[in-house]
Amino acid sequence: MIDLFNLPVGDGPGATFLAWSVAISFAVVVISQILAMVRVAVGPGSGDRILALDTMVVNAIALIVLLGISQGTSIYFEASLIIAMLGFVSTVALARFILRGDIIE
Amino acid sequence: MTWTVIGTYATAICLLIGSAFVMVGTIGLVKLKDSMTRLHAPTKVGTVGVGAVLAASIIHNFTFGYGSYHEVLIMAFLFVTAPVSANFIAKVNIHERECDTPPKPTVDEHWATLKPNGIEKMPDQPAQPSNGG
Amino acid sequence: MSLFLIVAVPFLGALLPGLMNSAGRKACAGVTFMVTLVAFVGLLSQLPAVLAGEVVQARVEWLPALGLNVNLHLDGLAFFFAALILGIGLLIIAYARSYLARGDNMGEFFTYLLLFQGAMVGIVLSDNILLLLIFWEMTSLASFLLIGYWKHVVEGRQGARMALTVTGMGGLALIGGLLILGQIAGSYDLSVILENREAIQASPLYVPALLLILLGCFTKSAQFPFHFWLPRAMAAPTPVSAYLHSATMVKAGIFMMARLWPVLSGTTEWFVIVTTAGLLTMVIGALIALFKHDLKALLAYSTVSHLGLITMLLGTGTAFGAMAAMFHILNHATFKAALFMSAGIVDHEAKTRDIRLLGGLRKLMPITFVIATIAALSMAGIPFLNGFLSKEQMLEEANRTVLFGAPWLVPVLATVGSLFSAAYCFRFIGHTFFGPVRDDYPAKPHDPGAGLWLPPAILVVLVIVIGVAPFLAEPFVKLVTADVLGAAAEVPKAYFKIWHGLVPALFMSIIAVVGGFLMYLVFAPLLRAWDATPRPDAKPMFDGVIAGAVALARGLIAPIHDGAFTRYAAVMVLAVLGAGYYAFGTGVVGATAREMQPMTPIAVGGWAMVIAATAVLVVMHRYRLFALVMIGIVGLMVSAGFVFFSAPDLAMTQFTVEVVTIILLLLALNFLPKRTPDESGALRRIRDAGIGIIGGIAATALSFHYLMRDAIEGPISAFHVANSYKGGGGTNMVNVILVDFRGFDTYGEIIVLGIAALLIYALTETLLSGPVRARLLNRKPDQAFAGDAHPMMMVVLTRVIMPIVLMVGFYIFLRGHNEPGGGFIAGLIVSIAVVMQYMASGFGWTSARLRYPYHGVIGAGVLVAGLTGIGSWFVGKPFLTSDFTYVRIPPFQEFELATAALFDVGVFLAVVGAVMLSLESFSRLARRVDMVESEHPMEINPARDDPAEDPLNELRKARTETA
Amino acid sequence: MELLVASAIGVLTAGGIYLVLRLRTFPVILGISLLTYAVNVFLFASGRLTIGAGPILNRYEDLTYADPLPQALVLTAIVISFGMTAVVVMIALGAFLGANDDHVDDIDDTEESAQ
Amino acid sequence: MENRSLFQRIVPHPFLTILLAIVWIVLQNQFSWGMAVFGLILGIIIPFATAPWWPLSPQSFRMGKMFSYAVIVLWDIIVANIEVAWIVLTVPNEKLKPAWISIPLTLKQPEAITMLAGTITLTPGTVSADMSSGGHSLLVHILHTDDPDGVRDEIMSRYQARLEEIFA
Amino acid sequence: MTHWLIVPVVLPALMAPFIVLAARYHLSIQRVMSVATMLALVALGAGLMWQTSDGTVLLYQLGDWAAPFGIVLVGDRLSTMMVLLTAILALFVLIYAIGSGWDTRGRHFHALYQFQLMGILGAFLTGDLFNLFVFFEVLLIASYGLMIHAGGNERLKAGVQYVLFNLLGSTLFLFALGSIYAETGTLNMADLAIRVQGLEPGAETAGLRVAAVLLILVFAIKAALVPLHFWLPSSYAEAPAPVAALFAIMTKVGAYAIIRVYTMVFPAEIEATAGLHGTWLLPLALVSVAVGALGILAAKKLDRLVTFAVISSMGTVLVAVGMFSQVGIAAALYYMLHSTLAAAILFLVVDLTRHGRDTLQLITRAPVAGAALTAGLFFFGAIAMTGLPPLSGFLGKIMVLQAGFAQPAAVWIFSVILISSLVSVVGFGRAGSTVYWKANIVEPDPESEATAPSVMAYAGVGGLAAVLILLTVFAGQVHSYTQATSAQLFAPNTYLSVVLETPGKLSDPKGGE
Ligand code: NA
Ligand code: NA
Repeated sequence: MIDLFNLPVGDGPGATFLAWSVAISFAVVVISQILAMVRVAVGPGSGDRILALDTMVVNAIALIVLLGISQGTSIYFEASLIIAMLGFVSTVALARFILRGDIIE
Repeated sequence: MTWTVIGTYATAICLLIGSAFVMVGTIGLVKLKDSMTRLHAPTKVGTVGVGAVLAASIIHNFTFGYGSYHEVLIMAFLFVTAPVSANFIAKVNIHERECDTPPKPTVDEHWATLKPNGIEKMPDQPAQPSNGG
Repeated sequence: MSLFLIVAVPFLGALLPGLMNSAGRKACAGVTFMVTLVAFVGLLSQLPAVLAGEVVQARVEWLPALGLNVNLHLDGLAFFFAALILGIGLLIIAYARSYLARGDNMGEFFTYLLLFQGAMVGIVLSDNILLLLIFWEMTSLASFLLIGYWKHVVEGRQGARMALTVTGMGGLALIGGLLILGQIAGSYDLSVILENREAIQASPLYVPALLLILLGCFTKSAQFPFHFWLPRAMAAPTPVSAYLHSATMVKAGIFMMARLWPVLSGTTEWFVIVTTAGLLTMVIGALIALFKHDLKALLAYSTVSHLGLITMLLGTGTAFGAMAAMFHILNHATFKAALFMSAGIVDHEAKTRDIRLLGGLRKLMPITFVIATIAALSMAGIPFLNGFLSKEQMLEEANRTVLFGAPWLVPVLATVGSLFSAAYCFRFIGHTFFGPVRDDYPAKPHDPGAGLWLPPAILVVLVIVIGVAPFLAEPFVKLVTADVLGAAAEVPKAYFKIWHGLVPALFMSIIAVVGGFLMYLVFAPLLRAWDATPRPDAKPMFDGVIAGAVALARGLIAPIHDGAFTRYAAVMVLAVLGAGYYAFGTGVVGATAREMQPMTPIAVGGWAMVIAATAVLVVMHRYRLFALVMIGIVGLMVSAGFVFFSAPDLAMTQFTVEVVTIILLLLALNFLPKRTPDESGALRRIRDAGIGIIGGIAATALSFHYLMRDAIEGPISAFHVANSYKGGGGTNMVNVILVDFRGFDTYGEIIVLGIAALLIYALTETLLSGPVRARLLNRKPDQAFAGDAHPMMMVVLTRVIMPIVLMVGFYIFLRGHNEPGGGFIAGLIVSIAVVMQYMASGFGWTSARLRYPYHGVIGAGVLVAGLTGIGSWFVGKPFLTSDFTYVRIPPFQEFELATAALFDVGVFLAVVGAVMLSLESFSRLARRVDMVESEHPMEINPARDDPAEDPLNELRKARTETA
Repeated sequence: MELLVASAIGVLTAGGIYLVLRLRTFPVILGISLLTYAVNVFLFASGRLTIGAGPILNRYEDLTYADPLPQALVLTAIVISFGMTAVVVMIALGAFLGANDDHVDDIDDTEESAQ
Repeated sequence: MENRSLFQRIVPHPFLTILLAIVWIVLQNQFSWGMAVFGLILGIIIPFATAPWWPLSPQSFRMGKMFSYAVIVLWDIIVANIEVAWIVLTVPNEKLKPAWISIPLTLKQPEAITMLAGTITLTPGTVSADMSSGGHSLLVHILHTDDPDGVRDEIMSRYQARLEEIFA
Repeated sequence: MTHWLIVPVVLPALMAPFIVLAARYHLSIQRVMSVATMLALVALGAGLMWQTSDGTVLLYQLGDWAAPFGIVLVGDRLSTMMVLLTAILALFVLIYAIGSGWDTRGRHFHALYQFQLMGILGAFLTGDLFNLFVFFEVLLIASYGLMIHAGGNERLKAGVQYVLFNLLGSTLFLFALGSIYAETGTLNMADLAIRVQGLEPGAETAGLRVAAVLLILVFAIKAALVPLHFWLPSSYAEAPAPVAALFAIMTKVGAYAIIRVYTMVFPAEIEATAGLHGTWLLPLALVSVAVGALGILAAKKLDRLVTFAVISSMGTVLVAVGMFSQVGIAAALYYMLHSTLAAAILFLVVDLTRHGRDTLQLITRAPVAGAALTAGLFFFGAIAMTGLPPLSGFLGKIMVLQAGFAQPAAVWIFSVILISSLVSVVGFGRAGSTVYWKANIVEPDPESEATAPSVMAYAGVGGLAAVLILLTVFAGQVHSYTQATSAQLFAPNTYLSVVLETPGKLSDPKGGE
């Protein structure tokens, strides 16, 4: 499992530790993602669902950043930035929909 | 070489801290009992958690690649927007009566969300599923 | 005159009456007459050649590859028919001029008539059977128009449709038959076909061809059992009945049988079918005619009967039979046309054609009486009139014919037919003209002007002349017969004379006439018996067949085209699955060529999320907002998947599009019901789930199949990888493909976006200018609204964030060529920035302060992209050829300038414009009357308080004091 | 990995088809969206799956990359389907506003009421 | 508004301009003067283009005090995040004592109020949930407290007072 | 370097935004520009057709990239003929739209019209399958806009179905394209043809077969092949008349694509595609013919009747295509030219009939001004559509039947086509006599303010009728052109070599990399 990440960390001290940390982080984020989705599904309030969705967006950013770390690349930066920006916009849009119906009134 | 070692450990520790907070936020989201208390957990803890992961990414990049710090922007963005998101979600909770009705404001008549803006609360059934089923 | 002209003159001339309509009735008829006369004279000009036994030809290529050419020929047979058509045509035109009422549109009538005439001439002059078919069908069409000419007459419309249906059916059968015939003969030219008798009759396709051709002929010539349409066609004005349904069109079938006689006749099939049909038609037609009360109906059935007679003669397959047929055609044309015209005169004068209301007209209309009587007696087979002569020949031929092994069958039936024939002739004369003069005619009849009686009179003269001096007609009939027989047989030596001696035919003839007269005498009891006899009536049967066909068609078509999209979609999905399964199952499946990559836990986690989100979405889709959230999650996870599989551009695009789509859906959902009602039953859901699961399995199998194998050759993208920097000047290969290698796709793509926005705008305009507008303005929201439409926190945050988002958009745009990004994503990000502002302060407030003409932005984008493409023309390169260079302007580093970037600007503008125009449209729809345009960016702002009335002054003061 | 992607495509397709067969426009549009995801991933997968080799050219090293062409195709497809979705949403909304009915099936009553 | 100087009209929000320039540099991920200049240019162009959407900006803004405020808040965030994590992990639901409090707003500038509300949310255990209809009170939800009034006073003195100085 | 080949695509694509930008509020300018563009397109189409009539294959490498790496436009006999047909149709339909005032009943008619043409013409000219998808989408989305032009509840409801069905079709198209790229690694049609035909005997074919079959289904949807035709009746019936008339070419895009792809890329006779389309296209096409004819008979509304006539005529086209023989394709092409014009005429005539009538149901209404001329045009259109002599429909049908002789299913082809013709004749006869003749028994409504349709509207229909007559009179010439076209399709070597061996930027002939 650890080899899969193929981290460009060399064989220096702490490499294994880092690899394990990345793996743990991945696991945590994925689990968090799944639990957040449970909250989306269960609700009960719209606020809960939106909150959980917002959490999922943040987690997705974490996932992508972790992917960037594990692959040693920064080409996913724009993707995470955009997800951050748009996640906020969609949270607001959903909330506004509940509050006002017309989100751009 | 020393810097590399420090960087490696710093990255790893940031990651572990971050994932701890992510986990805590998620637990809060799942565990806490009502909508308003649930709101506390992820908007903050989750944000810090991801912030730590982003920090890990910056450190990692500085350690193993060329210096890359633009993750700061994502972090800043999440920080700045989190209160507004929370505010909106809180307003949704208040609007949908998903929480205890707040006490009257110290000054002024109503809380803005509850102030009828020309449209009274309709006696309609809620547009949302009331539970998971 | 050239044969082309003879055919073309009526067609060209058909334009004239219509044009001359305003010049008056006389002019209309006159010009029609002149046109026909020209054609007739043209035909006569060929007479010497025809008499000399030549075949006049005219050929021009039309569709040589098809074997369809305008090949005309004129031999005796053709001349005979053409002369009938044009000659009788002249008389009919003269007659019609007086016959038609003032209110009738003469131009229209004569136009149709000339079209018909041209088509008819075309049939008989065609050497090419495909050309013949064209004219054949045109006669059906012209007939349809002419029968329905009196549009106010119900029977006319119905009769026209019936005629069109029956003859149309025959025509289509004929198409099939003639195509087969041509296929066998290797040519569609009659001259070639007629030389291939052996080949045709030996071909296995002979019988189908024969059946189809005979179907065409029998329907056209109203042979049993297709005889029923003809009397219905009698609703047409009399000139039409006389011309089409007596003299010409119905003879087209006869002509066809005569024309193809050399190659088709002589076989058992031909003999049995044609003779039987002819005999039956002759007897049945005559029998029905006897009991018809409408003069024209009587004549119509008599025509059916006589056509049966002729058919029977052709069916015998002997040369003598053919000759008799030709002779009878001539004779029948003369007396029957005269009879029709007489009936028309009676109708015209007495204002009725019902024989029961007539009688005694002998004294009131002596001229008409004489004409009609002579013609009718000829038809009855009375000596010294031409009908007698050909009927004798017919009976003689019948005597020699053995059908179904019974030598008596044909003679007996022929005699019976003749007997009935004589009977109705006597009835026609007796009940119309004899008897006492009545005082209850619908109108007081008297002889009409010469315009009406002269044409039939001329014909009656012919009736007598031929009847008295048959030898005058003999050479001509024999000439025609020779052309019918072609190489198949010799023209018989028989002479045309009144007295043949005491031959059996004479006795049969006597029996027929005497018997006929006896029947006439006992007509009243016979009629009672007839009326008491149940018999099938064609009209309701036909109507029933048509109604049944319509009902059947509706039963088949309506239920499956009922507008049920869901079923259409299900059918389509099943069709695709079925075809795909078949294609895969019948192909060769080899071994996998690629190693499966090991699954990682993250991947499994992401996969589980997609699956779970999709499942939850499907199960809970009825809660629409929730469904949107779920689809957002699916999109988010798909985006993450794209990142995972090394496609950052895709991930960004997917996610941005996702968010904008959700925003659009939210805007729409504002107007829509928030829940989907639970409508479809369990069975249906199971069915749909079944289809879905099968589809899912198929998609899985297919993609797995491809993923585990390599393409049959290396993918072309190797070139893109190798040249994206060298030739496209960018390191982001995806972007270089988008703006350069396949920039044309992108060009189309932004046009799609632009159109989408235009469409949305146009529809909004349409909705807002229609009845929907009032409803929208007074719409009662279906949900309660929270107060504070534009919360302060959001407004303030937007002030800072929005410029940053804009900047990020710009950054993404610039980087696109080398790193993930590009014009499209940048456009969406900029749009999102503006959306943020809309959400913060409202559409009204925001757009009032900064109003871009979004139409212009889209237009500019599409234009910029297009003009960038065209720009390369000026350096002699194809559309969208890119170029790039590196520039350095202090203090900036060297940067790249690529024309592709300009193209990307176009993309960017189009995207921004499209998204914004769509949002604007939704916002306009949402406007209600009770909405007040906010003049402030946020609803609540204590900074706007009057400082004197600030409720917190106390508090502040108190605090200052304590401090 | 291939199996995961393939089965995800399958599940998206299945869900999409199911929703497309619903009776109201809104779920049908959602179904089309799911199908769009499915087909986009399918099209993307036609370049096979590559991990950690984004198609950003490294000018200094000779590397292998994920096939960029399907990515470009999917990008185009995404954009086009976005336009299409916007349009179908708008038309469906227009139809709903006009008739106050959002059934997709338009059971033809004009045909029945004739004559 | 009408008597703004040319500079104010071209650079309506100088802090935003600087912020944008910084963002640009960060986006580039590597510093160069050329990019800094370019960022500054964008930092001028973008706010200029969007100026109508930010009609009035605070008249005064004390950067120095803002800096110290930021340090305090960051510290609070870190410390109290741990607190909240502890609460989430250890306090059972039935023992949780959430509460609403209403904070009277002495701040008047929207920017200042937003900053206060943001601070409250970012610092742990509290979420600013709503504002009163006149904008004079802030509704805050507390995750777990025995002393709501204490929290209110803490917020008013620790954050609101400082912000009043910043935006004085 | 000449650019003529791309002008039919770029000209409307530039004209449309120009109309949106510059002439948004000036209807007359829009009209003039629109008509001028159509005239230019007719001229272009004629010029291109003349250029390719000797068998020349024109190639245009977009972005200067050689095929298969870049996108190419290819002009051969087939594509240029379709371009000319489209241009002529569009010109007269546009004249009708202006004359009847349809273009004023909603926004952006002219811009959408231009875009519509861009999409259609691009689809005919492109030599790249994915680019074909893009142009399909362009023409579809423009058609959505035109279809719901002028709004109205019924139209919008039909529009929803039309759009949804086509979205499914587009999804299928992408599945097909994904399959094709996955299987062959290329998108260019010529390259694809080479790769497919280079398959070793016994090589794996299952994936390729699925790709081929999915693709033909996409085209079959466009061509309204039963049972994929369900989208057509209500959408064409509810579309504004000029739009429906223009749509007459859209079904032909499907037929065109089938002809193009399944003669060159996936010919029926190679091992990989054996039994794929040869087996079922022809039978289904026959079913289409029958279903269309029954629909004509069953119709209770005039516009629905015409839509079923379109289905039937498309069936006839596909019967001829489905023979996949040289004569068959030649016949199909001629019949395609014919049925496009005939369908357009009928849709326009139906619209003329609407004048002064409150309904298109087959019930009797009082006659109105101009009814006689309209009736005459209907008669003309009906003759053309049902394939009665002397118009091109008859000639086309004869061509199809003659081509059918060589088929094993000849009996079926003959019976279905001929019997369906009869059923159509009966249906058209019923409808026409009810609508146009029976009117004369009703007293004209003195209150009726309906005036005769404008001369320009009649000119539009008349123009199409004139073209149809020319198609009849010069049937020999046209047919020899379609025969040559068919021959070119069955011997695609020139096409392949021109497309693949012309060098482009950074590439030697045959793709040196
Ligand atoms: Na947040
Ligand atoms: Na890009």
